[in-house]
Amino acid sequence: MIPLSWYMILAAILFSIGTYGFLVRRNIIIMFLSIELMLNAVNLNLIAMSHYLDSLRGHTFTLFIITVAAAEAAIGLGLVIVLFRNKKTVYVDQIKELKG
Amino acid sequence: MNMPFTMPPLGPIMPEILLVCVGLILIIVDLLYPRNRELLSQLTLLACVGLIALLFNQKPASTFGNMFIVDPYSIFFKVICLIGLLMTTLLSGQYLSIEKIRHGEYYSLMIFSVVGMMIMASAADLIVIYLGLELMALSVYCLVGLLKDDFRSNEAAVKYFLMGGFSSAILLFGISLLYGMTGTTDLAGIARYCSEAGILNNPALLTGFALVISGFCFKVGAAPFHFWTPDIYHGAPTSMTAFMSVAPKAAGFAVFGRFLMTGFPELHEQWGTIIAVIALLSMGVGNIVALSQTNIKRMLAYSSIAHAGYALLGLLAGTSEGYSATMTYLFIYGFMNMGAFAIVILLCSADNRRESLEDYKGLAKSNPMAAFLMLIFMFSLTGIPPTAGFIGKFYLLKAALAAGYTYTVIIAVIFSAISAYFYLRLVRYMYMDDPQEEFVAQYSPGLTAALALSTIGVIGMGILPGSFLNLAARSLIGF
Amino acid sequence: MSFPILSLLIFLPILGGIVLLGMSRENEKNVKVMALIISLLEFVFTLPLWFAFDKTTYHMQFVERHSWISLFNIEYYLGLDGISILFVMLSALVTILCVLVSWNSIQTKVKEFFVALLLLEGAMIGVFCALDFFLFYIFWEAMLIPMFLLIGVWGGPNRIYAATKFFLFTLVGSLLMLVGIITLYIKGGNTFDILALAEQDLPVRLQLILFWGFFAAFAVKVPMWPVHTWLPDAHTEAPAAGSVVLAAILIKMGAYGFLRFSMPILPDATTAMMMPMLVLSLIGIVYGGVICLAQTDLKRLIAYSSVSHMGFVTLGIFALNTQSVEGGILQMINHGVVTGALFLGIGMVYERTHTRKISDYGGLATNMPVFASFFLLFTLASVGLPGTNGFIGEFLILLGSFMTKPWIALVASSGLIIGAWYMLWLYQRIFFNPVNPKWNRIKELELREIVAFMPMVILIFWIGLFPNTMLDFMHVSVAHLLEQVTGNPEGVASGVQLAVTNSLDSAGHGVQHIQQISH
Amino acid sequence: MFNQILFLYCAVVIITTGLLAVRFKNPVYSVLAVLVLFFHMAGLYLLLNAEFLAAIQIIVYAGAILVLYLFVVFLVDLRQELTVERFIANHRFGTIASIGLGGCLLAVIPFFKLGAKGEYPVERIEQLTHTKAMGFELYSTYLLPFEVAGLILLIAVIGGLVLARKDRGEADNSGTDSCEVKK
Amino acid sequence: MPTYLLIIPFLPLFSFVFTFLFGKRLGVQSHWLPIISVVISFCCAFYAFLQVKSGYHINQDLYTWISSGTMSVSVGFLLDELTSVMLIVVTSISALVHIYSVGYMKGEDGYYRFFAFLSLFTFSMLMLVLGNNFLQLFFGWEAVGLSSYLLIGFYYEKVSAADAGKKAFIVNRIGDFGFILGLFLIYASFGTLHYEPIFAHVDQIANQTFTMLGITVNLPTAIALLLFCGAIGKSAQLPLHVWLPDAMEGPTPVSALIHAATMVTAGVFLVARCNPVFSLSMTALNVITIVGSITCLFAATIALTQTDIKRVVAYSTISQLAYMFIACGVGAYSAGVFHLFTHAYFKALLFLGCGSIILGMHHEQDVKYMGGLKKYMPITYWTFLLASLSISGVPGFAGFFSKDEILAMAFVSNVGAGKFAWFIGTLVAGMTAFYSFRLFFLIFHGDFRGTQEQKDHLKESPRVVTVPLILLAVGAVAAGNFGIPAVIGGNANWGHFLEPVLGHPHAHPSHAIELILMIISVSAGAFGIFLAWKMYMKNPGMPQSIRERFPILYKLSFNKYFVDEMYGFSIVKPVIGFSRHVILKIIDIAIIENIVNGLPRIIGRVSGSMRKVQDGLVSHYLAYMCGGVVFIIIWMYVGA
Repeated sequence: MIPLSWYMILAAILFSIGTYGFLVRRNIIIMFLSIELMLNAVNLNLIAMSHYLDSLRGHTFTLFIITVAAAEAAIGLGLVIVLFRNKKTVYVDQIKELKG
Repeated sequence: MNMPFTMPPLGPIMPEILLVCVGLILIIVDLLYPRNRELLSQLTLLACVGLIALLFNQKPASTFGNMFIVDPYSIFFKVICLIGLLMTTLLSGQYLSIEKIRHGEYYSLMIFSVVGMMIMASAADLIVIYLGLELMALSVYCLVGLLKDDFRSNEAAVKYFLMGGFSSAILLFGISLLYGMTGTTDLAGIARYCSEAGILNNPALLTGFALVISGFCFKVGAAPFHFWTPDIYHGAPTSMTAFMSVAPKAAGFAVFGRFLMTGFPELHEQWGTIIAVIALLSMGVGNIVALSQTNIKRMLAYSSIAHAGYALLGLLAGTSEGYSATMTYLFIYGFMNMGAFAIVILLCSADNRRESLEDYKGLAKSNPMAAFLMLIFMFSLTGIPPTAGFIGKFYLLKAALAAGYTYTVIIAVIFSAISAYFYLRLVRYMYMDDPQEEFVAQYSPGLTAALALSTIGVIGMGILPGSFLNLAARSLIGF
Repeated sequence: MSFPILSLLIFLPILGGIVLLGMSRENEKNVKVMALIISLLEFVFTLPLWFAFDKTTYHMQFVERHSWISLFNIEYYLGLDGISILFVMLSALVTILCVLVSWNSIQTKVKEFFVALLLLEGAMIGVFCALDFFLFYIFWEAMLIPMFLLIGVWGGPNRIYAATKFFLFTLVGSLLMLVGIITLYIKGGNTFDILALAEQDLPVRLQLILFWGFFAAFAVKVPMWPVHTWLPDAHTEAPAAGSVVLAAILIKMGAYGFLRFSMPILPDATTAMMMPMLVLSLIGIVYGGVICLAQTDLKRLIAYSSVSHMGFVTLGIFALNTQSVEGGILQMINHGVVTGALFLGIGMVYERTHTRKISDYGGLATNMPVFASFFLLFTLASVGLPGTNGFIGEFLILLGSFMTKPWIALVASSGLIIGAWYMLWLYQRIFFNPVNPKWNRIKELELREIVAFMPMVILIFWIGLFPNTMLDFMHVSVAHLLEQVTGNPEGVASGVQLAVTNSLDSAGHGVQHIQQISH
Repeated sequence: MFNQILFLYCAVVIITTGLLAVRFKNPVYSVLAVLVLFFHMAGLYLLLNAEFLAAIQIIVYAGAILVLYLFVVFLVDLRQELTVERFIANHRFGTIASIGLGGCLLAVIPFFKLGAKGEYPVERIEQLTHTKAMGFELYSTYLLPFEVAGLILLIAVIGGLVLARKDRGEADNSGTDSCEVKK
Repeated sequence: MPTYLLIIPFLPLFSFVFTFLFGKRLGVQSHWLPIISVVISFCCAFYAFLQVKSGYHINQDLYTWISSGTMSVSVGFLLDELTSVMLIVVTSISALVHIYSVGYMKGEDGYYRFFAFLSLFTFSMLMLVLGNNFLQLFFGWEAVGLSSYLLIGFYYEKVSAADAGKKAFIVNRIGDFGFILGLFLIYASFGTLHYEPIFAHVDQIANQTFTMLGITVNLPTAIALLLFCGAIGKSAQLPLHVWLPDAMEGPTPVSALIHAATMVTAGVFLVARCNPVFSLSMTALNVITIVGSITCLFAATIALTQTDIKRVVAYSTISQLAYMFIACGVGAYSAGVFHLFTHAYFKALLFLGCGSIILGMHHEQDVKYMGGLKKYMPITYWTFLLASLSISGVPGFAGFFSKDEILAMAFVSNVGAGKFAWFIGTLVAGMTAFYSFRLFFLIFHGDFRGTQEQKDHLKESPRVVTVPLILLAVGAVAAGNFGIPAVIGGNANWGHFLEPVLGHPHAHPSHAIELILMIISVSAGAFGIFLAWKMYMKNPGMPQSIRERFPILYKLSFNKYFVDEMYGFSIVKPVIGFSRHVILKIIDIAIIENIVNGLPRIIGRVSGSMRKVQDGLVSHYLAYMCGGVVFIIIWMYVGA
């Protein structure tokens, strides 16, 4: 039997990796990808807990999260395309006109 | 194993369903009558008014296995959101034609985001909260990026999206921890389990809690999660800025409040202080940075951060009085902020957006009415009687003081005095400087109506707030 | 329910202002006449107060009481007693003068000016009538808006700085007071009714905290040293009418606030804080006076002199005995009349010369003898010459404070010397000395301006010679107030422990007999 | 024992690919690394008796979303991508913050206590099959979230359309009835 | 209240109001109403005097002026012996000065204003004298100060005149500072400010003490000295004498009326009126005597060298007032008042004589440019001579009787400083004679030293000027007849008349002593006159040589002991400098304003730097947010 904490440690690490990628990468698409990592970490957490809690709540929640992730991806990538069309860039440090 | 499918009662959720329908109808109408734009906004207005009437007649109830609760509290927030929608719709006509934005999706996206907010307001389960939040957020991302040829709009949308995604992830991780610790995502269930199992001081639970409130703080734009506010308010289409400063914020407070109130009432000691810190930080950042702004939208953005801080004063009190104070404040804030943005839009023309503070110089001479109304809104935002802003602030201060947060209140009050400086600066520009260009604003009927509504709201609630306050206070009965 | 006279007084100017707002911008004359009519009407409506007021009771009169915001137990609660009635009348009177003095001097945005003035009047009267702390606060703050505009829009070259400074100073103070008000509400039985609050027995610690909270607002308004620096700027930059209102009414509200709120509601704190307040007042008196000697700007000098004079007022109020408090209240009226008149005069002369530098003047008495005479009278009243109103107030204050603590009167009396010094020096530099040839063709006062001065002249002599007509209003109310604060209707026990008084039964109560002494 | 080894394998792969994904210079590699990660994630779901979700993970996540990413990555200029810096100029604070956050999240795990047990023990799920159990739950208890999720997808569709489409509306608006402003 | 009593002050008041408001239209006719009203006042005053003489006293309130709590003060009139004497002095001299002014002020700008202010002064002085309480006294006290201010500054376009008026007011205020504190102390002690109950119960405070700031003083002493402060200011005694010489900037009739005969004697009146209080305190009496003596000598030494004729007379006034204080100080109040009475006439005469000369000399006041006026201005000459004889204490003239009584009383009094005062007084008597005759000789004898043009225009003043001179000369000669001491055959009527108010002196000199003292003082006077004759008639070079022999003494005297400069240097300059450089520049601007403006500046700077945090880069925002999350988590840990 695998202890729950293993899953949680893995989730936490993955979440941090996602955060790290999110915070340091320039490329917006990779940042999106990092969000997916974070969401996956959450999913793992939820499913693992669900498993140990004898409940399906986490499972269903995961399903919804995946749905939302899909929707987010669609819209987010749409925004990136609009941005790219306008500015020919996908780098986060090149979109800093709004500041101060 | 056969599980009979039973349809839950749909009565309580009827307003949301109807609104979704309106949103869909709008898309169809837009498709069928691409030229008739008035129709879209009129339908939206009609829907708003109808739904507000409907909401007022709703009885407290719950459905979907207590995931969706209709109570005066949620109705109140829904009304705020719908009023926000109503006002934004009134504002939008003129703005959309100036900025050449397509109407069809605009209105329906706004409507869907309001559906998300209404779901948030009623949600009693973290899953529903999350989904409502995402429904709202995704619509708003699109709306912010609606000016596709405007790089600022793109930038704002992308930034908003990135930060929103991050905050959602944080929120979700928090939810997962709470779920794991309690075995449920139902707020009432969480509260029950926490006190039964005595895990209130468990660091893991607290971490989950901290992550969740971080997510909510992001939604309401409180420091240190406020960074999106200025940039997004600045870049977004002005009508959307107006909308965002009112409706999503109110919805954010709705879930924030419910989360604290229903989910963790017994943890008040811990979250009281942290929210006090967040509130003060928000007021500090908002008011102080607003001092050096030169763009009105950015200035109002920082002001909205500060106002989020004020509104948090009610939450930190943790009393039903505090919540009703926050609600009152948000309601009033909706009117005054909408009014201010209406003026911003009023001054906007195709060749010049007039978003710089300098553009307001001498407004009293060139457009006395606009200047006078802006004056009222600015004083209301400052919290000077007899405007409604004062009543709202008073209520918040009172609630926080009654809960014993004297020092927090004193600091808040000092920040409030600082805020007067930049609101006054606008008044100074308008009244005490000479105009730089001859410009006569055009009042479209929608904008006029929006201005009238917000002025009546600001003055009316400032002078005769009695029955309105009672309404807000009554919304908390049963909590 | 009798006729709601106080509501009428509050809302007549406000509605009048709204009516004015609707008037056509083109016809300025109509606007002015309308404003004058409204202000005159307002004054006429205050007259019944004078006659109908019952001087034998300290109870509030002309009371109107309606529930307003039931959630917080806030009421629309108005009423007057002997302390406030005179201020209501003074406000109405001063507004008329402000309209008159602004007749020609306001050139731009005329309509808006009078609207602001009338709104200000309504709020000022509201402040003096309110018996609900919340209502009071509403009026108190609402006043800021028109005043801010009056200074900022129609003021002098540095008006924006001055207006902002005024606004922020006052706002900081007021907000701290607001915290105090709410705390009081919470701890004092969930009511804003100040009469009920005065009945409460609050713990001393709380009283002290609240006292300083209220102090923040009231002291700024008075203004007491060291939070006075907004006043010179505001006065200097404000248009004539603005200065007049500021001097005559606005800064009285601080002292009124002490009387109406701090003292009856926080009696223990008041007695405990008596010495610090007296010392601050003394500093204000001397400091304000001495600094006047260094002023080169006409309005700034008068503004600093207000600091000094208001120091007398707060001194009187916090010396806490009958004479000093009555003197303090009377001195508020006096200062309103006199400094108001001085600012009126300065406004008139500024309209002609467009300079506020004292050294630009000289010898005006030659070409403007009438004006010089009026101004001399105001100067003398300001100096406190017996026979003018200024003397009565200062005398009572000093007498009262002498009874409380002799050395305080000793220090305060030095203010009389300094006052004479800077005022007469000022007068000399403006009206005496060789005629500055620049002003050879300066115009003498016109009838409108003389009319504007007349009420002030009448009041100066009236109060100076028959102060009892004013003091009679106060006796009972002040006695009640002192009883609330010190438990003794005559205030704190005399600091001068001399036991002669008891043996003099006939002492001085008007010797009404002719003595036939034969030797 | 087998499970544990499987878990450890998956965990190692997940962490490695995760790290690689955020470190790869070439976005295509990153996407591919994430693809591998998602597959192993699905493996973990299987370990946790969530077959349905494992399938979804592969179909939706790996199959749909990642492909979408790949498309977009290809849309933007790849050649330039390979020559520029991967990280933002000042990434130290980001690193510290993320490590801090990770540290916080890891630090609390020892305190973690499982909450109230639910009514779906593993046996019951196995008996029902995971898909069926999920189906029952989705259409009864989680009906509302389910509907809302549907709405979110609708938004995604509308939003994607609105954003991605070359705006015809602009031409429209600049046309005949552009001005609603009442003069 | 009898009507005549009301008429006495209020008719001049009416005349003031009317003349002030309508005088401009009346033009050169505006003197009629003031003159008529003051003459009527004089008649009423005389009637009042007769009434009092027949034993009729009045102490009646007109109305309650101020009442507050237990304090109540009325406006009311007290008519007794002292008042009636003062009424006579004030109204008679005022009437004469009014008439005189018609000639003197002819053709001046502000003619009507002058008369209006004279009337105002008369009213004020009468209110001062008539009041039955201290506050009304104070009212009159300040009101005369005001009139004095207005009249000194009559030529307001002259900086020196405007300065002098202001100086007079302010210096008086310094005295009033003590006065009003005295009033407070009286109220605190007696609970009233009315004379009658106070003087009736005055003995009750005899042994009480008063403590302020840790200093305990005998109560009567405190009251008396505080009141005396006021008297010092008003009567121009050391150290507050500086305003009176400057006050000579005013028109000469004003100097005669206000700064010689009436207003400046108010201080003496005050002390006399409050004699029951003063008599309770030996300390106070000693202080008064010493102040009087020093002032007496001080002013006389200055008068020796002045060349401005009005200034000589002014210093002589100070010196003579000091005599009156010496009298009061030694408890001989009636002698003081007697001297007040006689002095009023001869000093007014001197001043009006000066005025006549100035008129003749076309506003030349420096004695250096006069000389030999005798033949041009005979009436002025004779009246001036009479006045000089009177002030020099030549037997038979008014000044002789009053001054000698003072000296005698001082000699025998039980007040410690009495002998000292006598010595000084006698010395000064000689000096008085000297400077009076120095002036007299320089003006009227010798050769004319002015310009030819002045000489051509020299002529006697018109009748409207000379008639008052003659009338005053009668007074200057005969006023002494009311108080001829018993030793030379009189019956000391004066003292008896005033006894009900001023009481009886503690000690009476024996006739022998009185006679000896008289001889001493007369010979001092005679020596003074002789010296003046010797120096200025016989041997005109002598002053110069003396001057050269004692240059320091001369400089001290000529420059009035540099008191003005000293005050300027030690008080006025430092206060204004302190105000400008410390209070305004340092405290107000550098400290308070800097804090007030600095806070916003700091906030603005903070705002600017906080603004930089929002640098536009999302990754940074996210990092901050992440940091925020960590912060909240840690906060929650710590909280738990």
